[in-house]
Amino acid sequence: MSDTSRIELNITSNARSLPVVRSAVERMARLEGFGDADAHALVLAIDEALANVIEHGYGGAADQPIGIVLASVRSTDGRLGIEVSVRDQGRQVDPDSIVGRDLGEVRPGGLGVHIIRSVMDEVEYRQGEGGGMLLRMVKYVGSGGSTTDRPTTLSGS
Amino acid sequence: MSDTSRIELNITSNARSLPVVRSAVERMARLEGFGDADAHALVLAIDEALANVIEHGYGGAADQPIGIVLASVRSTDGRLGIEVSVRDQGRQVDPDSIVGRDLGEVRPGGLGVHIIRSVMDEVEYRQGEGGGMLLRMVKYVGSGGSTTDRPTTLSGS
Amino acid sequence: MADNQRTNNLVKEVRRTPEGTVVALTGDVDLHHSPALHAALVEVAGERPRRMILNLADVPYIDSSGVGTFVEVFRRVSAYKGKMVFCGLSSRVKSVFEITKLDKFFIICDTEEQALKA
Amino acid sequence: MADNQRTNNLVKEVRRTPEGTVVALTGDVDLHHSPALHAALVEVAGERPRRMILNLADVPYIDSSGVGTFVEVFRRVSAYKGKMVFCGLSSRVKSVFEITKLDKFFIICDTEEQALKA
Ligand SMILES: Nc1ncnc2c1ncn2[C@@H]1O[C@H](COP(=O)(O)OP(=O)(O)O)[C@@H](O)[C@H]1O
Ligand SMILES: Nc1ncnc2c1ncn2[C@@H]1O[C@H](COP(=O)(O)OP(=O)(O)O)[C@@H](O)[C@H]1O
Repeated sequence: MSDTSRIELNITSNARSLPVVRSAVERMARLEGFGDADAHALVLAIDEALANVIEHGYGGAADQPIGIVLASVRSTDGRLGIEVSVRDQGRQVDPDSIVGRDLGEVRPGGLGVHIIRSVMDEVEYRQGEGGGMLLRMVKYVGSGGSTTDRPTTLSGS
Repeated sequence: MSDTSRIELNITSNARSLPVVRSAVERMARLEGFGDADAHALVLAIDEALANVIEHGYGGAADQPIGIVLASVRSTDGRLGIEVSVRDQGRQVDPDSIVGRDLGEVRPGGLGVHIIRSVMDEVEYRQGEGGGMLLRMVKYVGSGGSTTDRPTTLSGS
Repeated sequence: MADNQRTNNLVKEVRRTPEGTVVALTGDVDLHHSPALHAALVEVAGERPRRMILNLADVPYIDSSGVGTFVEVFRRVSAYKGKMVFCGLSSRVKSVFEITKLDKFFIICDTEEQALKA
Repeated sequence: MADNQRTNNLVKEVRRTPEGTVVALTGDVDLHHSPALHAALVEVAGERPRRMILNLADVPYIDSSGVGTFVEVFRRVSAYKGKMVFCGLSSRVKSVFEITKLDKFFIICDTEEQALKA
């Protein structure tokens, strides 16, 4: 599977759409050559990103647009990867304010961003040009991964 | 799952994208309450429609746009269903020329349209306004279905 | 009604034993289902079982809203000195516990039998 | 190379016996894979086995390009008076044979053992 592929999904900000996106992402990851751990990690990160758009970008409103683009890419050292962009028209926030938290204490909240930053190789939040937020992230095959224990780059929130 | 949902997928006319669409469609069908036979039939019909766009609409070119919209609907008698539209920017043909064929003889070809018309409850081809073809089709839960033997409405080609 | 339906879809079984209450879940524990899951688990926690055992053998997927729900319920169960024990995690679900470092806080067993003695 | 890879991915095993040649396929037989499948089956048909047995036990999905491929190969096999026999169809795959009415033309068995005697 060497030629590149690109798929765009446009959903509304309804949590009911998430399983459909997960299925599409998982299948694409498999076709691109991702193994179990990498495919699961990618699916999880995208799901968390969408949940955050629904909850924080749109305050729970279920009928707002979210655009997801999945594209196969290659790392500079030749590894296969998938680049994901998630675009919303919701609340604009300072990208630097989107941080996970230290996990020294057991409490809910702040886990989504922690997960995204833990499993993805590149994560970049930006304000969208026509409003809303734009999240761009990349995962490469056999990198990072869900069970590694590398130090996170998060500041506590 | 009573509220309606809507998902849009934009792919290029590359057969490699088909499994991703199939996975998304199957998951959505399940969430909408489709059983095995109905979900399989819907997936098959959409896959055939996309294959036809790739082969006939675009003559095999792999980089052209195809838009797929999936929306939950209800029949007049209250059954759940999924409406699908498939839009391309390819060759425009007379909608009446898109027919399957009688299956009295074993030969390849002409099976895709036969399948689509057999398993879907509504099938309508139109020329798109900005060019290309537009296929609109609907499948309801527990109707038609892949193993029924109802007479087809096809004229031989 | 809609909520009830979601709960019923998610909680496959609640079984009360002297060692604790086993709650068997089914389906994806995601943003869509976590609110109903929270309500169901708070109800069980209200009965103050010695152990609250969550059997995830039939849970293919979980996200941060799911583990967040578990954390919140864990605080309630800990408050009355109960134990919260997990079993039946697939490697996929386990990895989410690991990424969020909750595998360090929760008791995780392979089987329900082990969980009832944990 | 790309084609070879696709063939290898799709054809799991080719086993020649006196009763016929068993070709075990794996993966989705769709528009993407049918050309490679056609090439592989034409090669086997060229050896003129008494029976060409297609084991689809590991084929989760098939579309009209797949059944069209089988039809085309069937004509070749019939031309030298060989038999083409299918086995291991899931109900999903079987339903595609039914919709296209090919279940009436092809010999379909449950198991490979039955197919070798069909
Ligand atoms: N798409 C987004 N739009 C606006 N704010 C966001 C977005 N995603 C995350 N955030 C901010 O980052 C914080 C951390 O998010 P997260 O780690 O998912 O935890 P939680 O959702 O439990 O608060 C959120 O509380 C929110 O303030
Ligand atoms: N999207 C499309 N655009 C243009 N022509 C089409 C399209 N879909 C189907 N057709 C026409 O309908 C015929 C029957 O299609 P089908 O039943 O899928 O069989 P096959 O693809 O094997 O020819 C095609 O040969 C083609 O002429």
